[in-house]
Amino acid sequence: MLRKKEWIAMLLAGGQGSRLYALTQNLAKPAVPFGGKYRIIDFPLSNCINSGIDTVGVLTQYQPMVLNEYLGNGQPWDLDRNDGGVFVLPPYQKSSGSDWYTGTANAIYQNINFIERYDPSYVLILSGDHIYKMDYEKMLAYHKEKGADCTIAVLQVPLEEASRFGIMNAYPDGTIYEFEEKPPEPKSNLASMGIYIFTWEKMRKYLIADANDPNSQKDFGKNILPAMLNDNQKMVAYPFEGYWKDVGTIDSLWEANMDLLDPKVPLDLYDDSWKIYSRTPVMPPHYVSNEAEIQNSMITEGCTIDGKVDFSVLFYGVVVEEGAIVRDSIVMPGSVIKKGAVVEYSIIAENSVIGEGAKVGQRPEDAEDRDQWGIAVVGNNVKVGKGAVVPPKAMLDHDVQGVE
Amino acid sequence: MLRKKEWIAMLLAGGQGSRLYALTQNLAKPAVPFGGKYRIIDFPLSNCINSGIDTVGVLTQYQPMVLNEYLGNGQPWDLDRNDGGVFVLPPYQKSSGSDWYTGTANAIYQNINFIERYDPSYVLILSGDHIYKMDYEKMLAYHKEKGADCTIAVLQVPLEEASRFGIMNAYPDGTIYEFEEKPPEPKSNLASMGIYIFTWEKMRKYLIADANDPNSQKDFGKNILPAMLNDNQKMVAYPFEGYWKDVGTIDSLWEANMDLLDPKVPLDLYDDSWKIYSRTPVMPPHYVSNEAEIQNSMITEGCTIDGKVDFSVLFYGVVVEEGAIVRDSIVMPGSVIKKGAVVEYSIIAENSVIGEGAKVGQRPEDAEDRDQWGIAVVGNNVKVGKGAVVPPKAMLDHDVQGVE
Amino acid sequence: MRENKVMGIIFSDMHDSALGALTENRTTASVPFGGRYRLIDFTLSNMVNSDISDIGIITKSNYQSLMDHVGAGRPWDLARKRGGLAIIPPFASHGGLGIYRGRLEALAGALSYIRHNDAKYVMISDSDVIANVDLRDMVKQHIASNAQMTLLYKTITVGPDLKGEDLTLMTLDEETGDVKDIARYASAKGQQNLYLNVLLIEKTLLERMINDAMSHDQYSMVRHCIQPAVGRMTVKGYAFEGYATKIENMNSYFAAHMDLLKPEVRTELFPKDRPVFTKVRDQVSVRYGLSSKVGNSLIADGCIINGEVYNSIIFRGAKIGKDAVVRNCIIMQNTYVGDNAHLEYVISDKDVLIKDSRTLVGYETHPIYISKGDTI
Amino acid sequence: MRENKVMGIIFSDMHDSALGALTENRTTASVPFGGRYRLIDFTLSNMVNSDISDIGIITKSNYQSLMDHVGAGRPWDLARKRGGLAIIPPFASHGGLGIYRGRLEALAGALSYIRHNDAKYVMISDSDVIANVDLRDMVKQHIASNAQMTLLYKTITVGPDLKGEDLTLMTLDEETGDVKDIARYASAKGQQNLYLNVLLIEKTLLERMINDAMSHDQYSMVRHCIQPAVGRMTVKGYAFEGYATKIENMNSYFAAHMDLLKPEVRTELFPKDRPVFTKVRDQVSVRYGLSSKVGNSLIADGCIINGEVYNSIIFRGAKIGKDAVVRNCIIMQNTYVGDNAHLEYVISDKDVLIKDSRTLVGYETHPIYISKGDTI
Repeated sequence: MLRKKEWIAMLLAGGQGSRLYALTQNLAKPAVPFGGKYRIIDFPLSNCINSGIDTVGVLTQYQPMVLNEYLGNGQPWDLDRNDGGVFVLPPYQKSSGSDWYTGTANAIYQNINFIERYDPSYVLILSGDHIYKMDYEKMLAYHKEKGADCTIAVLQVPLEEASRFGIMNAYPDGTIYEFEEKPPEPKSNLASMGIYIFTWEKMRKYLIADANDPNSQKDFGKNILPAMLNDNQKMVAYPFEGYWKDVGTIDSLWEANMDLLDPKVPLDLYDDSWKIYSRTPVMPPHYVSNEAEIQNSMITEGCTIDGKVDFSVLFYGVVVEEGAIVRDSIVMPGSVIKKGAVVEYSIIAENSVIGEGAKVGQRPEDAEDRDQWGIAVVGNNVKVGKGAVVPPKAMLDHDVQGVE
Repeated sequence: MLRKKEWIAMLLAGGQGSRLYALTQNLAKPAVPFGGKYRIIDFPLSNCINSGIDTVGVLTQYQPMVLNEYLGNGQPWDLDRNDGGVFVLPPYQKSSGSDWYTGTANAIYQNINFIERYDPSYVLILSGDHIYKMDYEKMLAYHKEKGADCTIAVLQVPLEEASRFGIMNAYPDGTIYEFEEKPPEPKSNLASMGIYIFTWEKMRKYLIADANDPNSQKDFGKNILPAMLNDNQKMVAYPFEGYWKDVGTIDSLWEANMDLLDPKVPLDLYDDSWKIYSRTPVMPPHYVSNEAEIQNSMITEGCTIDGKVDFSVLFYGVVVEEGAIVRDSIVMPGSVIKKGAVVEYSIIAENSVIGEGAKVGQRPEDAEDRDQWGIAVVGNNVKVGKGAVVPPKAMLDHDVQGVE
Repeated sequence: MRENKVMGIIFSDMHDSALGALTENRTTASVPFGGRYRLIDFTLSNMVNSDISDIGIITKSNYQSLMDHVGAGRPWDLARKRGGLAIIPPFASHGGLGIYRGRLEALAGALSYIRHNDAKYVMISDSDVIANVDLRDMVKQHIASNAQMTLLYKTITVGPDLKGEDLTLMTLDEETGDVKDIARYASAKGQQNLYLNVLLIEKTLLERMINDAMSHDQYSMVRHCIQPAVGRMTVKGYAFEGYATKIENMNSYFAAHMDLLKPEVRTELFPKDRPVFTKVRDQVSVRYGLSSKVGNSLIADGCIINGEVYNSIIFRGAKIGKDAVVRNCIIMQNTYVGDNAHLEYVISDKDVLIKDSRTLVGYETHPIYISKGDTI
Repeated sequence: MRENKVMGIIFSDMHDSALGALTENRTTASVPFGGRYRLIDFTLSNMVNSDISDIGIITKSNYQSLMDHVGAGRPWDLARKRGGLAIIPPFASHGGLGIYRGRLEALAGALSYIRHNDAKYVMISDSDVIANVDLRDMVKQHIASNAQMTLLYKTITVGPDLKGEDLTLMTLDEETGDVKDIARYASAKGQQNLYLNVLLIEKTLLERMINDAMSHDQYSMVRHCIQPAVGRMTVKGYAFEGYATKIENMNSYFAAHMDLLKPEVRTELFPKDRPVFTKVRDQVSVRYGLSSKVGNSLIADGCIINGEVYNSIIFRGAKIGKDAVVRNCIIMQNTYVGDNAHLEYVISDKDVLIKDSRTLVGYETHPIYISKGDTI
């Protein structure tokens, strides 16, 4: 009954994201807030709808409820469709038994039925922890033009950093002849971005073969791609230019937010022709009092600013009281920085309270031991008491008593 | 941010429904088609929206995908809401580990977070395998009027059948003083319909206590309700009058469909003030040719009838070819009864094909051995070959070769 | 951002006067058809099934029933955050008189809607053609042939197919497919290329033409836009080969319904992969009583059939009483036909009540029309 | 089927003439307010937050901007399959002139919409009051007091609160709360009960009154419906104690914005459990540059602030250039204020361009208004 779709996207929302520990205690990594109004998943989802993809499966088994409620009917991303839309796909019991997802390839394999409902010619595989804007339609055109079985988006990285990535070695026409996972001596600087387009018929075959292979780790990068390359399937590298950042660690998440304050960074959120959509509660415009000072920062609806905000990103509904200082930091939705508190080089997660006169984080230049310095993180719903001190690099997931 | 809701509903969509075996091979029981245009779950869902409930959690771990896709954004039931709506809630991994649902109470327990988002005063517990129309709002008014902690909807059954049900023994004012599960000598004829309203605060307490009890089976009927009764919580029986049918077996599913053809059965689907909503594909009106004969039957959009249909319910998109006979049967969406085939006392599931001249099922009066007689069932996507015979009481889940 | 994007414009009421009583309280677009549809469902579904998802419906008056029917566009998946369905009411941009003399003038009122869209092409259509057309093929031909306008037409034989009353016909260059002439003919004969009032045009060209027309007080699409372009621009025809019929008057309305009883017409109009969407009414399956007899008829959901029905189309929620006989009729929504009533060649509009034992017999060329809500 | 169900009717354009330039291309209902809202958002959200989910908006003309704003009603969760939001256009049921002399006459055009709803009560409201009212309390009082009509009012002191220009004021019986008199006064003084043009009435009674009015060529809600009922029926007042202000003219529009800068007003207007919903525009957070200075201002998302802003309300997507100074201003959506510009007491409508180094200085009682799209 359903019309055939040219392509659909499957988004690997991944597991707990343990490197973001305090931020992902109760939610999947793609639901982590980013950039004042967004959550990480808004970027691939908005890219999908802007690229003309109207069906997206989101694969997750870790705390899917927050994602489920965030995505809801898909309306904020215009993915509220009669035929298609956005679906959260957790593992389920079948009459033949039940399984948690055991790898990225296995997660797709377990949802072959979902994919086949739409009878797509191509399937786009995305992951849920990258910040970037990309027209996948151009990548699909490239895939078709090259007659590829699999197209992998690649980014040119500085050669000296290439050993941190999965590197694609390709002929000048784009055809890949070799992968190297974090090679000590990289032969090229084309790093995989974890974005693949597969011709579905081929992909289906390799997914089934992989599922039957007891030695496979059921992983795209480790199993599916090498198997295809081995079989001389046509695999090509699609060069991407522009801003792309993996936000899987505290440092990279902090950096990516700070990048928004840097006019030289090529991630334009103001471009009306490629909007990033999100679901946010409706709040009045933010209020800035006569006592406030704000410089080089982003401030969002529902905030009330009486203190000083400098080089920081404040999400919706944040309160900065009189005399408080927020500097080089990220304050996520609904958190309150009380009078006289100082927040520096920190990430304050949602609905937390930094008590009067408390100190969270520190500038690197003020740190006694630079090796022990790092971004301080205060988790969701955490209360830092009056006058308490949260040192740099802390990962706070519980309340801290005040100091009288 | 969310407004407090007076009440929400949690629908226990249950497991595989193994007694419906061939019909639930690939879908959860609540998704089984019923009455020409509906699926079983349409009844409790429509009751909810007609009773003013706008938030429904559907708890399932068996093949949730079909349910997920069927419910989609909830729009057909007007449950497409910014704040609330219908959610399929499968089990998930938490940072503290992961569990499949181990019982009805455990399923609710695992979703306490979901319920608390809406901060309800009352929670309505429903199950997904009953056909009935009921104004839950009246039951809630009764619950409030009686000052109850838990209200259980009860149906008067003939005393001789009462030993097949969970029986509530209550004082004349409705207060329950005793439960008996399938009592050999029932003291009353008030059978539990599996519909409960709990005052949430109380329910929450008992769910948590039950979760910590290693000897509990995590079941509402076996554990939560007895525990509350033991503690002298106020439990009342709410008497329901009207049509109510458990469709958990092949026979009862067949009967409930046949009931629609009986003008004396008080289940009025034509009542505009209490519509039953469903999601159906859009198809043209059904066509009846000059060769057709139809008597006392229900026929749905998209059907093409060239044969004889008698005392039967045909779902959308069914084809009955010339000379074919469908009698005392249920034919689910998209199935085809080929030329000269005879289908009697049968349930043909979705998208199956009954080949030319094949015979499925038999009238009881024609059966050689009446004890071996029963409704024949042909599962989803099954092909019965030309001239093949499917005997009564068969449960066919695979193709049958034709006979030349 | 989407390459070669096409937006749609639908005129909802270009033929109101021709349809007489059927459009007394509704636009052409919202005239009921085929048991459960409205005329506009075919045009809307064709566009949606052809990946056109930004669609403006131009209305003049009488559009409450149209708005009730299309709502926010949900059944066609046009309830979009960006784009989707838009009703362009008469007061939109010009004077406020709410009347226009022709399609080109009507488009002027939709100019700002058109201008704000990021489409490259505009598909402009009336809403009086019953056909299931894959417009993607027309778009493909338009692009491949570098046409500036492409006109949808069907080759018909005037006489049997259509009565030849005031048709817009096209002459085509057989080799190039270029349109050589297009004009209205009151009395054409033989094989002809009938313009189906569906035009594909580049958006910037359309905008220029609308502006030109406004400056020169011109209003007719065919006379002031297409005819002057023939010979000066690349104007191509796109031939539709499948079943198509125009609803021009009560007789063609009746005939189109009789066509629906042919299986080959239904196959062409309702293919599985290009469904005709319409508003959902959550009706129950049809209930046939013990004494029902039905032959060669289409019956929509929600009906209760206790009598006899032959060669007829019965719309949603109609009730046919015991021993009633309905033959060669179009019975619209919620019509109640009493016991023992006898109807032949009757078109009953919505909510009509035919009392027990009434007899109404028309003739094929003169079906009896009963107005909405009447009691006989 | 829902007991004591209330439906809503909102007049979108009762005050168009009073608002002058602000309503040149829009209805009162769609006048921008408070950085990201339109006037109707307050009335719509009050209804929705009070469990009123079937709402008809009555329009006359100029309603394209209103339709753009409310769309299918999604932001208010009114995009419902049953009920939800309905736009009732001028041509709906009567003659077709599309004009009405008063609220009662306008309701006549909505009569069939009202009649088809299964509500027991109708809440009828204008769209020119800025307030966050829990209307459930008003409904409760209405039912408990067995009133036939209940009128929402606020006790004000004419002079400081309002200028007393042509206000509808009520006299109440202090003991019973019955309305003893209601009338328009051009020059009232001191403490007065101001009718906020929100009326709750039983639906059957309203239908009867509309029919009566149509028969007698009556059109005014207050004069032909409420005044005759006073003394003859149970007409009660419901006192609203919180912040409420009527947008009567450009001065009260300006003053209402200045009120928003007071924290206690914002607390009353934007409580967390009764949010004011509005259309979502997916704007980015506000970007403050290195040289920005802001005091006592409200700034909506999507703005870029590089200059100085004091005592002002800046709507979505506005840009304030380097070294520009904006003081006591209302800067609407997408206004661009150039570098070094200097603005005081300016109301700039949408899409205005203030070039670099321009100076515009008005006075509190005479703010300078700049029309939509103008360049200075």
